[in-house]
Amino acid sequence: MSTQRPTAAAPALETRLAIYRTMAECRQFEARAQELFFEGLVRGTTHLGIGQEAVAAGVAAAMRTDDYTFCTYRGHNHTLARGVPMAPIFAELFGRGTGLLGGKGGSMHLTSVEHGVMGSYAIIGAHLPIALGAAWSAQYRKSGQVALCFFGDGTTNIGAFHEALNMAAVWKAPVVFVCENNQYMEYTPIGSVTAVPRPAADRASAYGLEPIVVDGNDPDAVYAIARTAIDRARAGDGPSLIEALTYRHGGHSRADPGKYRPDEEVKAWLARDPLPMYRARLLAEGASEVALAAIDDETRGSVAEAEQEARSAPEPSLDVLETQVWSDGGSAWRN
Amino acid sequence: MSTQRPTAAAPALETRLAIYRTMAECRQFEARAQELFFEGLVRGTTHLGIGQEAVAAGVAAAMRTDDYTFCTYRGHNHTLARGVPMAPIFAELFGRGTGLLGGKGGSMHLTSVEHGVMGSYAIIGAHLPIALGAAWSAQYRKSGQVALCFFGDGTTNIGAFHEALNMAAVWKAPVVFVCENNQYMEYTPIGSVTAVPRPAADRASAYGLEPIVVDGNDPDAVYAIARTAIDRARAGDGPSLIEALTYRHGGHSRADPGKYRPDEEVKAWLARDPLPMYRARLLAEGASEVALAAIDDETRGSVAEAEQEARSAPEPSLDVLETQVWSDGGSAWRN
Amino acid sequence: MAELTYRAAVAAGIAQEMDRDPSVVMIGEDIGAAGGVFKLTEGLFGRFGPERVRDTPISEQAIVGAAMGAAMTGLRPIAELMFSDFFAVTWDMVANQIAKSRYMTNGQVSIPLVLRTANGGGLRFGAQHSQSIENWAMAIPGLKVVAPSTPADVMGLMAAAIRDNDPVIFCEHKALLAIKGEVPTGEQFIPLGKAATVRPGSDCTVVAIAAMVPRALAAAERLQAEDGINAEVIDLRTLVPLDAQAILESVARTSRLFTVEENPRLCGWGAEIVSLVADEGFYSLDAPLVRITTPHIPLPSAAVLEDAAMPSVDRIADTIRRRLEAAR
Amino acid sequence: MAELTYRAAVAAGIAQEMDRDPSVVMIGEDIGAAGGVFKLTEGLFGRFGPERVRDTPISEQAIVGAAMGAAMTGLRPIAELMFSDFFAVTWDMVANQIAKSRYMTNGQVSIPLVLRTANGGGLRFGAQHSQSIENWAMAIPGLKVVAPSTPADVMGLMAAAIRDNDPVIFCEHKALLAIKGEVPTGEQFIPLGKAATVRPGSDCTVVAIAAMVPRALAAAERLQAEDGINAEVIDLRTLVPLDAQAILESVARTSRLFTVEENPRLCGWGAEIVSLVADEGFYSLDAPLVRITTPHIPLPSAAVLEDAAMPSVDRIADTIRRRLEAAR
Ligand SMILES: Cc1ncc(C[n+]2csc(CCOP(=O)(O)OP(=O)(O)O)c2C)c(N)n1
Ligand SMILES: Cc1ncc(C[n+]2csc(CCOP(=O)(O)OP(=O)(O)O)c2C)c(N)n1
Ligand SMILES: [Mg+2]
Ligand SMILES: [Mg+2]
Repeated sequence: MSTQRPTAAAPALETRLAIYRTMAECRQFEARAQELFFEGLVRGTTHLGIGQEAVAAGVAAAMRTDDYTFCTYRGHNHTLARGVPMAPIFAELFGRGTGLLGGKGGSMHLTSVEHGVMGSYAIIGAHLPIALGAAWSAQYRKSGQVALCFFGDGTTNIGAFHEALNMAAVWKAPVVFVCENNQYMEYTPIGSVTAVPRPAADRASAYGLEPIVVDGNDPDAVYAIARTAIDRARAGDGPSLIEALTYRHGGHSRADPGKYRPDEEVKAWLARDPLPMYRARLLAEGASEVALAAIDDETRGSVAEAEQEARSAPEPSLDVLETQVWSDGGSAWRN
Repeated sequence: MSTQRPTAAAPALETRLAIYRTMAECRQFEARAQELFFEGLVRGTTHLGIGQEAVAAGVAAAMRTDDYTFCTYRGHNHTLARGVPMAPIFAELFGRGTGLLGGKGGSMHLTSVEHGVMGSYAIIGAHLPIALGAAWSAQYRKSGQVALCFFGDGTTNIGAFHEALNMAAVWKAPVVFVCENNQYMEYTPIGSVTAVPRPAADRASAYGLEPIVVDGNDPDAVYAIARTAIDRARAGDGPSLIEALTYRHGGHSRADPGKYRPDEEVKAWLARDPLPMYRARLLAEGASEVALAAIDDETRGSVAEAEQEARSAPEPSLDVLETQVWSDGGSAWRN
Repeated sequence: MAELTYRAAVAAGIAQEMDRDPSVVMIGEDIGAAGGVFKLTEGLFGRFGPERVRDTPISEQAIVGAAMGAAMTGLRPIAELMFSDFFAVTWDMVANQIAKSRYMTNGQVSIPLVLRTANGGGLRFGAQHSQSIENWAMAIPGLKVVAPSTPADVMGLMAAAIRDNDPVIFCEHKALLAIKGEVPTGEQFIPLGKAATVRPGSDCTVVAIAAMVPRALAAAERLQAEDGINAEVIDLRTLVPLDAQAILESVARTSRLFTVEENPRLCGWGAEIVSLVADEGFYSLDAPLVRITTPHIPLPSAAVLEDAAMPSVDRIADTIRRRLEAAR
Repeated sequence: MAELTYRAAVAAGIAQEMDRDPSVVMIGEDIGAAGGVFKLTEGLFGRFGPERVRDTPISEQAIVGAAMGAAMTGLRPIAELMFSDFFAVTWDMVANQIAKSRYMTNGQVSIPLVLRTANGGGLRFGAQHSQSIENWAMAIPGLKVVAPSTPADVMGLMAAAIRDNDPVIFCEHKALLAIKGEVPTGEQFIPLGKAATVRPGSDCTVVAIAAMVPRALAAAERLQAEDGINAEVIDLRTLVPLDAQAILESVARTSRLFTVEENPRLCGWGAEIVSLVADEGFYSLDAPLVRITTPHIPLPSAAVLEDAAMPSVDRIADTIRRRLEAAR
């Protein structure tokens, strides 16, 4: 893999432990969510990012608290990484009234404005222009905020990608586009539908940008690359396009077993599972087993607790059905 | 201008005279259309390609008679270049019943399927995927046809451009995309809204294609480049993206005087007017003044005759108003 | 007769036509070896090969645009839009190019294509994956619109849509994919533009399509059993062409009209039917014309909310009962 | 009082709000130094500068998407779609993202933006540059829809649209740009959702918007003069929110309803109005409800054809006369 090796030193141990905690939270939350989908408690659909946690965690650690996150239907990791509590996320997946979106949005639309999570978008490509718009707003308001926009490899072939990248570059908007190249658009290998080998990086020059490829299973590398791009954006030097190479361990969504993928490919990527890899590296580079085990245990506790809280939450009241279409809280379209 | 100098020898004199004739026809037809717009005879809108004739003429000369042309609202040149007679085009601009489209389409939608002109498209970007579809059809039918798709510099920033280029490259479709970079999207200089200096060529690598820039005011150069690209497409080697540098002498449309352009820029390009340049070159390289003057005169005659024919044509009958929505010739949506 | 699921009827209908006509080809996302995310094209890739069943990138404008270009030049493409909500991404191709090009060129161009799509709610997928977009298409001159409710109709109408020389939007309802129904043996073909009176009745006319048909039928049975109300239920099957005569003829007998729509309230296809009857059938009416619709809101994802939003058997029956009583 | 053109009222309305609130910004193609292709933003670039009046590439998805992102994060953007037909290119942003995000996030996100556009026919621009798309927007929950017919309404409703905390589709009618009208002095503001009864009458109610308002008025004058028919003409001004009471109240008096629509026939806003009245106003009706529309065809470009397609003063007057007679 010819990825950019971050030249910067590894982040401070504290940061790395925070990253590890985020990754553990993402992994455990999603593993449980999948079980609950098969139990029928999670309704509709879910798209898990198991295997891709290092991207969400590494980038989030490089963000300022008032920066914006725009992500996709595969957005549990990015939402959790910004500190959104688990219970309302579970509740949303269960379709409960205490859900993060009151049960109106579901798994694909997680949003927590108070945490800077400006939405999870479920129609491919749409959020790239929207993230650019938030960046434009920050630029106009001189707030110093940066918008982070996550999307998949398959998304690089849709028109909105092209329009957003060009306009962001022309406007020097403070937005960082992060392509999580997990090698597949749903069931189709990305290479079979894309004219270039690196769906994002090989397009960067079309927008006057540097090609950036990073090992998306290495959170330190992701952190370093993200830091550079975010600093650059905040300094007024315009957007970046990062391609992070990674892999989803499971299927695309719901009950998809992901059988369209060659066994050896899956095996090779599982051997590069970011969670144990990072844990081992941290141990080797000064973290204590006690500290890491504590994170693992605390996370297990939080996930279990959040699940219980969500399980015991009520169904949404039918009173909310017709609220929040308009800013007056209602949905009246006539007198 | 760092354009590709065609290595091939200049085309045969016969071909060059045909190209010159096409250019003369385009120029004279459009010059008259503009006058008639100001007289109020041409209704709605027109978008003239005066100054850009060498692209349409050079490419058309390199096409097989059963190849497809897809062009834009600025499509008079491309339509004429395929041999569509002038009278029905004038009649269409005048909104007459004998118009090429029976008065239903107008200047922006010139189409003559029998001449391979599969349409002029007026919403930016739409025809790139459509041309790709015709190429896919030719590929599937093994007909050996190639689709030629003309569009402007401004069109390179819309999503459909990106989608069409990628899919064409992946499918190795026999389509040649020709960007006529006339330096402006309507009233806005293309450089001010585009992240790269060459709006088409600098994007070619994003689709695994070679960057190709050609002097769009030199019909021989255009012919040579087009020939190579068309042969390549016909041979099954996939699409090309050609950027032809050129300039429209007048405004964007209708009565636009084009005042947003610096005087020296206009002057410099007028000095490179493809018509007199090519005429001079042909004279220098073996054509006779008599032959060229005959072309000029014959063209004047054809334009005048076509105008008269169109002028004396009747308004469309109201009987056609509700025909040709469906393939049964009618428009019934109910019983 | 064979029993088929609605899902299997989609692939069977396509296969019948691909067998018949080599100019029928398919493109879409994950439709090939994977058989589609809803398994609606399963088996077609194996049977007809990658040249006729082609996977695409996520490029809805290119998919639909390419289908148009191919249709203009001798093929009969079928393009799949994975969810009907994604029509919005390629609406220019559909509403401005495909629908208008024949007219704009005075008939020079024919565009025989089918845009198939998984339409409708009920699966808790939320507002961007649950819409019913038949009315979007119906509002655009130049598009035919099909929305079948049974496996037999899926097969027969699919054949008609593919053989039609005009563009057809073919809405396959997600919530019906698993239902089963009898399909006659042999070649299937049901002409576009013929409604089916799926329950004859005399007290009121109930017009529905797709997933609202079984609900309207269940409501009618309940009204018969509980209230002695004898409702006629018409499954339009296609919105364009519209079997206006079937509706007018029925209302002439029943004097009362209800439409049952899944789309949000405003400017739905029900408004078109009501308006038609309020003009041409006015003098046979003896009560208000009533549309039963989803409220004018995006569809929520939580089960209880989604169920409350869409017209349910309860709501259909209650509305009809209440409105007939009020009009007495 | 000052006399303004409809065209000048657009820029004046925007300028009033940009003066008032620095969070109001504009983006669009050629809107800056060039002042827009219809000269609708003339003077704004000079007055408010390139940071507040920004030219964009031809990237409607990015334009509208960026407006949404900015609206979610503290600005009040106004985005121009040069022709309303181009809404189709960015319909996902409008119908799926902008309209639904507030609801899907249970109110976390506010999207105070205005999408301005040159709408409607009559300029011989052909099928792809002449559409009236108010009904496209009306069909989508979460969008407000404004379609003014006078310079004063343009200014007042522009102010209301910009100050509104929800997304507003603001349709500026191409065929009205040159008309002149009195605009009161001082700050303009007309609340959304209030229809104007532009001609009181007692024999029938005629509902119109935008360019159909002057035609309906002219038809009403002719009917009065030639037939003694006293038609009431209502200019809805906004379709969402809809002043349903104004319509119902009028029909309660006149017992007869005509709608005059520029869009193609099926699923237009007129169908919504007719359906509303056919339900809630049924018992005050004594004649069929009649929609006067463009036929269900794309708009042709030739002058005689375009004029024949769109509802003309002649056709409006003739239809009303004929239908009132038939109902006698
Ligand atoms: C416009 C649009 N087309 C198709 C889909 C269906 N779809 C959902 S996810 C997906 C694959 C996306 O692939 P990628 O961008 O690589 O993201 P990943 O799922 O791998 O994270 C597709 C095709 C969609 N949501 N939106
Ligand atoms: C989707 C869309 N957006 C905007 C327009 C309006 N428009 C017509 S021509 C044009 C400029 C096109 O520039 P370019 O592609 O360079 O072609 P040129 O006119 O220079 O030939 C624009 C913006 C349109 N027709 N379609
Ligand atoms: Mg992927
Ligand atoms: Mg140009």
